Amino acid sequence: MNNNIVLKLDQVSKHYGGVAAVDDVSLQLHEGEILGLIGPNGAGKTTLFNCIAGYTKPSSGEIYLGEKPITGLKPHKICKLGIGRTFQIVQPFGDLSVLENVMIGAFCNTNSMARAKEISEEILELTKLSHKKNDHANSLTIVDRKQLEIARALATKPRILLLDEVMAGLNPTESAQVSEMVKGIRDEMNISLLLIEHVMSVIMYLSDCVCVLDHGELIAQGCAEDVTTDERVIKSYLGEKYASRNK
Amino acid sequence: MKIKKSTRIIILIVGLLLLAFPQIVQNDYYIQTAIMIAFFAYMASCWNILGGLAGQISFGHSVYAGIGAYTSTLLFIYLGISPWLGMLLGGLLAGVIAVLIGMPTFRLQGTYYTLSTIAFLTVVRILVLSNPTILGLETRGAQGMIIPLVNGGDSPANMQFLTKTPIYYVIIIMLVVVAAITNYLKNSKTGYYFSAIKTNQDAAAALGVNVSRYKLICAFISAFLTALGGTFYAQLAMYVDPSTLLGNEMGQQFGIIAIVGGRGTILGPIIGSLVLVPLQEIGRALFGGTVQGFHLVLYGLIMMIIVLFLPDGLVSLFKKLKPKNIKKSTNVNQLGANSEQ
Amino acid sequence: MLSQLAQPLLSGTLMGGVYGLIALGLSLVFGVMRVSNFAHGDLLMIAMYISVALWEGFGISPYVSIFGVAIFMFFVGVFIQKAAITPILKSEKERSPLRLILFTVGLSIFLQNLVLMIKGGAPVTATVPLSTQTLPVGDLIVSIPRLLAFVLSIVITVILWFFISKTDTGRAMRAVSQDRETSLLMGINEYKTYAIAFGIGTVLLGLAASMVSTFLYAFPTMGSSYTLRSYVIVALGGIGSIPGAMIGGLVVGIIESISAQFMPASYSEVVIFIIFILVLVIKPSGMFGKERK
Amino acid sequence: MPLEINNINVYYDDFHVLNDVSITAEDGECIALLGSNGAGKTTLINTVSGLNKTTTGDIIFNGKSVKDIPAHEVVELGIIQVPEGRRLFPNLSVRENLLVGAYSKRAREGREERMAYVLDMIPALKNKLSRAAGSMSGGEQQMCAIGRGLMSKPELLMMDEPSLGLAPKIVEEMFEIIEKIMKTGTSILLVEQNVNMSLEISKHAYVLESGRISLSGTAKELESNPKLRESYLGI
Repeated sequence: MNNNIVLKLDQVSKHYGGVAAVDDVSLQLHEGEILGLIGPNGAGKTTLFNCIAGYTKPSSGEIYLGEKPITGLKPHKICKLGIGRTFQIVQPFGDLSVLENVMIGAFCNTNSMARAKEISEEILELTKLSHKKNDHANSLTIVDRKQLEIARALATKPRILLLDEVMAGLNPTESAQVSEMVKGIRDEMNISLLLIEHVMSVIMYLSDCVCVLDHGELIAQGCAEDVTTDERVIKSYLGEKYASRNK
Repeated sequence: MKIKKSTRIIILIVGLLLLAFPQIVQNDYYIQTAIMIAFFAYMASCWNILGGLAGQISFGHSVYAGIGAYTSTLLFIYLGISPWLGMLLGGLLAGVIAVLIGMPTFRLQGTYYTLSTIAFLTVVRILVLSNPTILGLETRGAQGMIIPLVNGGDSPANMQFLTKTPIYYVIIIMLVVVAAITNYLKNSKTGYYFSAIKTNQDAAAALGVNVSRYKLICAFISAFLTALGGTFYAQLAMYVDPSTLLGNEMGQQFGIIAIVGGRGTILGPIIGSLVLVPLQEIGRALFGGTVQGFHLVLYGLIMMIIVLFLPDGLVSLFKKLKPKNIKKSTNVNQLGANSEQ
Repeated sequence: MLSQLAQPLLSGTLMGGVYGLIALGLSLVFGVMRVSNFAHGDLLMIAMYISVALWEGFGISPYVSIFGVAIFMFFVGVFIQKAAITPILKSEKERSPLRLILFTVGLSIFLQNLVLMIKGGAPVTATVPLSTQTLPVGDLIVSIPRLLAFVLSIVITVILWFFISKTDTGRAMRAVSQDRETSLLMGINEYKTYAIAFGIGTVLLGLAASMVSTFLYAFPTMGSSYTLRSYVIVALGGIGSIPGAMIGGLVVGIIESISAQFMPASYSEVVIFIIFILVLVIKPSGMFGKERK
Repeated sequence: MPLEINNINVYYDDFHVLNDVSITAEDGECIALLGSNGAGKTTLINTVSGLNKTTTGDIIFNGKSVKDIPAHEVVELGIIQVPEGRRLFPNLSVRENLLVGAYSKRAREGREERMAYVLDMIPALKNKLSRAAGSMSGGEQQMCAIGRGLMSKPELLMMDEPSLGLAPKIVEEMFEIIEKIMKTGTSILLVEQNVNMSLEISKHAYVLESGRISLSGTAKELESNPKLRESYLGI
């Protein structure tokens, strides 16, 4: 990790009606960093992802990719600029094979079938899906689907990858397997990652830095150990009294 | 994409049979029936590019057939432009109109999109039906236009033929071309993008797919090809009128044939046409033209049954057989490998 | 000028009330189940043919057969729901409108051409003694069967509104339309509610058909324009809203009637299409109502 | 023993959500079901409610197996769920939401008296009966959701994250109501993130981790068990 900021959120808010789903959030992602985004259900994590990836326009604030403001751009534009994302509920393109699914991502940078195939095969090698490349995407197991979803996003050659709960639905062995893969992605491809995760052990293992959202607000930020002992964080997770009693 | 040897041989045999067909049967009635089957297979294939590959369901697609037929016919009557050229111009016009109408309506999904296709067809039909002229050119409203004969109808340069056989070859070539285009699309970036859009537009956009742009590209291709079919139909009948080419019936049939056969596949529309179009002939044979609507009653019924029980169309019957074959062949390979050891 | 517009305004209002009633059934089905019914107008057409056949064959006036037709249509609706729509809904994990669109388009084509095959394409109507009666009101002429149809439409709408807002079944229908999973948790039988909603939708068509069959012509292909009109009205008034459907119906009826002063009568569908596009531009939320849940 | 869950396994497609889970609840007591997000708590109560199906084991309520009963009929047995995120019918008024709560046959008769009783339990709803449920604050909505659940004359009330997104003061108010409900003899299955409050009012507690019961015991035992905090925060 070095000090180049690749993604910067500047006082981003998103209101639905009168309710703030994301409230004045500022954060920075450095080159090569894995930044964990945690918080109780309904804290606004996915909404924040949607703001970054262009699926919803922030009510206020600016988002910068490097120096370039990208607030309010369309999702496909943002992808082309180098931000990949996965969705909470994975949905492979069922008409197509695993390889073809990944090729859709690869077409982001090339029009050539052969080149797209080449890129995709490399990515599948990296994500350990090579042996399943000709399988029907709908026939995959859940863990393979999750890896396919990541592989697809990687094929767009992102500088930043947003992972939305990739471990949800995986057993501990599978989730360890995917964690290794995510680490590998950062180390080998030099991609910065922002990940939403519920499984704490994964966050602890993977992230260099953690941000905690509660009620749309950024309530804590720092290294994993610091954040989990932060009183406000414990409060938001476990309730008021527990925090004070176990000080 | 590599085509397997066995597939190539089948294609070759089917191709030769298709070429030889008029020589073998030498019967105008059968050739005419074959022309109609090929025509509807062609139109359903055009529909399939938008409805099957990209998942945008239109039941007003005949509007583009009408635009193609009227354009080539008007160009022929007023400027003497051969329908061979006119059909391309009609196709371009239809494509442009499809893009213009697609811009607002593609924002709709599902019900209201399909509704908008039916509504647009209805509006164009009414405008043509109730106006004797369009842009100052005489179109004769409901009466329709008879395409004037050149040299007594023997003028291949003007897409006029005395016998059925050349017409048969024209539509077979068109069908082969649209099947090839579908095959190309299915194996190209564009086709992959269509498939992604069909499954999940949000996920597609996350991978850099410009969803609205590719929908419009798809609409353009589909409308362009449909319009060529419209000109063909006009030259076949030597007559253009709003109630056939711009009728609801046509608009529905293209979709039904593709859906019954199997959406999103190359063979689906062809199988659908082979099964459904002969029903028209059976109806004619049974009732001698005194009863209207017979074949469409069956079309509607078959479509309901297919949607209920075989949502991927008749083609899926063949596909269900396939995995077994694959398993068998791997078994054979394993055996072979073992014996080599 | 004003007096010139008074007559079309009046006729448009009368017709608009009936449009509202017809759209109401669709709104209910679309609102509760998110089911697209492209055969809506065709079911209206079927009911009109039955009314006319009862008058011509047995001399039973549509005003007498109305309840019989309505009850028959209820069973038609429940049958379609149970035989086709419920199995399709149950077979899909993620509900997408696609198969229902295709199924009901198939149904629409089937019904249209069945009637065409049996009765031919010529328009039919039930010319009862009341059909030609008029009532002069000042300078204006009020057609009595149209007035009756309007009044009944309003009365039925009020009754339906009462049913939906005050009864347990009505509340259950609204609950299902807002959150079907939670409705289950409250003990509401989802598919039974759907069947009732679809049944009521077709009952409304039966009632409307009986009333209009004395002054409108029925013909096999009339359905699609009523389907389109109903969807436009639903988009205008808000999916599932009862007063919305009635107001939307009146708006469309009046626009159609007034524009008929400046255009050939055959242009009515062009007018609906223009309203469709306008609604799309002005009130897109009406058409982007979530179909997936 | 009113509720007995024996070795149930639940899958979403090929994802094994619940792995051999067993839980028992006594009459009129509160069971706390703890665990971090995604551990399978909601799946568990949805399975009892009949929304998910278990492939093995059984769920016995008052001596009767409920595992094959469709969701809308489970309510008739006296099992009701107050779902996560309130899930009120937003366009229905508070009164109508309460009436829908009493839709089941077991609760339909005498529901006006029942409503008076519920309003007594949750006085905060009294002057909001005609408000559209969707227009109320989160706290008010939660009260309404509990009221809606009570309308069905529950013998077992399952609450999924009732404190989620609520201000501390309202959370306390709500827990007071839960205690009141318990005193009437209704058993409660409480799914919570608010560990402390839940342990305070419940007798027994279970901790779910990745679909398995990782800890169980009396509330007292668990309260002092450091492993509990670990399973939440991963430290």
